[in-house]
Amino acid sequence: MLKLRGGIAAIALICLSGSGHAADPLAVGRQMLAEDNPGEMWVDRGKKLFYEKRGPKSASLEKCDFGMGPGKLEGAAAQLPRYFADTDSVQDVESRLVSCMVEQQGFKRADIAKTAMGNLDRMSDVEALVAFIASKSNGMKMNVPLSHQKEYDTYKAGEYIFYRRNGPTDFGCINCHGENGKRIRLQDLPNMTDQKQMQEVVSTWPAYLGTQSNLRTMQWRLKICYWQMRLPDLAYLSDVSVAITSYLNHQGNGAVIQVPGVKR
Amino acid sequence: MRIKTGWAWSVVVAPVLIVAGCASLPDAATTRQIAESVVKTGFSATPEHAKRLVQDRSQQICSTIGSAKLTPEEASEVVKLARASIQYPQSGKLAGDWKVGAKLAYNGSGSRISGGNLEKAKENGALCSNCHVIDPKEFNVGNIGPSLTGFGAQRGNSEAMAKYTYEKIYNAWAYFPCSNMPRLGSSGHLTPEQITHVVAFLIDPQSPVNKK
Amino acid sequence: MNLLRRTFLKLSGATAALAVAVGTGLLKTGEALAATWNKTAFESKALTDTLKNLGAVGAAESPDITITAPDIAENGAVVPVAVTSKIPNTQSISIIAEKNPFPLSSTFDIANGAEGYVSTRLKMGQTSNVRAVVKADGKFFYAVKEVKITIGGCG
Amino acid sequence: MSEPMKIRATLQVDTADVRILMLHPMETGQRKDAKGAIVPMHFIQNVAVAHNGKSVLDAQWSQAISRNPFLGLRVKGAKVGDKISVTWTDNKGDQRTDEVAVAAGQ
Repeated sequence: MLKLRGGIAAIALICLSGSGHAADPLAVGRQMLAEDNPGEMWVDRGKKLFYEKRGPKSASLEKCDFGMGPGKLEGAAAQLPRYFADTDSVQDVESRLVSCMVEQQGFKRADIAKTAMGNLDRMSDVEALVAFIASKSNGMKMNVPLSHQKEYDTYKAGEYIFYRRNGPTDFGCINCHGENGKRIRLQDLPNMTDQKQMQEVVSTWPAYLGTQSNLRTMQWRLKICYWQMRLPDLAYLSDVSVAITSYLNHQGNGAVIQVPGVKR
Repeated sequence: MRIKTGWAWSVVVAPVLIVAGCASLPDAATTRQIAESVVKTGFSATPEHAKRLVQDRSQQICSTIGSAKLTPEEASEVVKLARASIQYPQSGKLAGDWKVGAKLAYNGSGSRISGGNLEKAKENGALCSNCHVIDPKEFNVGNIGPSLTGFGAQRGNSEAMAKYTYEKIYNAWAYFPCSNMPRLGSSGHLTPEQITHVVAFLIDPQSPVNKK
Repeated sequence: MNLLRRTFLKLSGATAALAVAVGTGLLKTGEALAATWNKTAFESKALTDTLKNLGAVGAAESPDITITAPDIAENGAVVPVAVTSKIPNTQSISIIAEKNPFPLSSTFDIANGAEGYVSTRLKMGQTSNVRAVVKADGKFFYAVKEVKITIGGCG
Repeated sequence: MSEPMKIRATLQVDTADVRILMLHPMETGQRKDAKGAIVPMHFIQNVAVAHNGKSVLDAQWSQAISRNPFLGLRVKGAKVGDKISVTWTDNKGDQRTDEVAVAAGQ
């Protein structure tokens, strides 16, 4: 099983780089890294944290409803982001998790925001938890619903923002992610107007990033994209991030989830 | 036959209509309104930095969604705005020092915002190598834009070519409306003087860009 | 099959820690490998000194050593390198990133049925040869492979 | 306080393919933390692998091994259910041991 997964990841990575001539000399390394993914250690840690009584209310996350019912994690992430009546908002896996950490465990939202992205001095609990929760949809197909009006609105807002050009670089997401085989320096850029490549992206986040020596979620990915675009700091769990994630994940519906991914 | 078709339609369409009646994709104007308010509140920014999120007229025109194309009127408006934005260096000299330009071309930093603070850098880089192949021997280069190898060797280094190159870097949309290339001069990312150095780097016969 | 004799270096932090490992019974006395952290080799800065301190001066290039590593590594912080030695009685494999400030990254002592194969990941500051040095039957052999290191993102 | 290793050992014919992931900072002593202070060198110096209690591989590492290190090896003459135990020891004397049983391959 594990061996098979490595193989799939490696093939997918090669496909992702499309017609880029740089694919071949890089392929060996990508496959070697994909076969043994340190991100698995975040999944294990997230599992431990999920069932542990934590926070001021000393509660586990077993009552957290990710859309399939309290504590039901199997396949939940495959259907996120979606609308939740209790928060009257569309939430992705991470914003939903944080709602539960605040409501059920009593953590302070502002404190979570400060530590949600780990660094070389400190591992993040949130990143580990997201890795674990997302991994419970492994092997299942992405199936993000559009039924509530807010889901439609969020999805369309995400699409709009994907194409919205702004800031000193005049960039929107589309300018780096609109054509096949493109790179910034030697960083391959998936073409997110191509459904196959979009599926490859949405089914492999969260991912372990070698450059970060850390597991990262879409929150981090989008934040760094905006940083490179010379725009202000993307607010943690902001509606911008949920909207873009809604757009990407829904576009990627049908992709078989296999997380954590391994990326550069 | 007609009846049968009608019946089949009612079965297939009716549930869709019911759903659509409650919730549906918002139209373009509504989407725009929602998305713009999402953008406004989605970043934590000082008032000064928040200005970067506000689109100018050209950026608005260039944000076509999906496979939508620019109309000829839109394209010419973008070109017109771009042409009007171009300012030339006070010295009047459009080709500066290619060695300075070389450093700028490979410098991908400057002007980024992190934790509310503007990146500390002596000057902004010209960002060229992020997206363009420059020296064919250098492999750490992007390919979003076309290769610049031999740029001057192919085009010469006449005054007219210097002017074209300068304008192209200052505001690429004067020639290619809504292209991926940032309007490096118009946005203030590069100064006119910095651009003259990059021009020299691209067209000077001594520059590695034009050496075999 | 006990190929190597325990010879702990004095004054090494690793030595004390290793003694703990032995003490806890994980490495059973008499079965432990040499396991000496080769301070002088690890702290050598010039490749010639590294080789000298490994005792590998005059090693012969061998086609029986295969280095599996990417031609171009996407990220110098994580460069996967595997070394396979088909030389009979392979006792140890050392992996050297020639242009690193301290070229020796690792030495793997092998015994009791482990194959002449190890796989790990290195930090490499720049494009460089990766050299595998193999000790077999008391003799030294080597192979080299160049790995280019890339820069990604917007620098 | 260290996190468990992730060890996989699968049998292929008569050889166990052993893959070990460890969670460790592998600090080089060059990096500065958020406050600008140098983070002291902190790295795994030794990894000892045993097969049914017998040492099969002893790795000596420098700080140049990547953060969250990986070690792969192959052990001949292994059977399903055999014990593979791994102990790492770092330059501060911290240590961790984890063990798995060899599983059947596909």
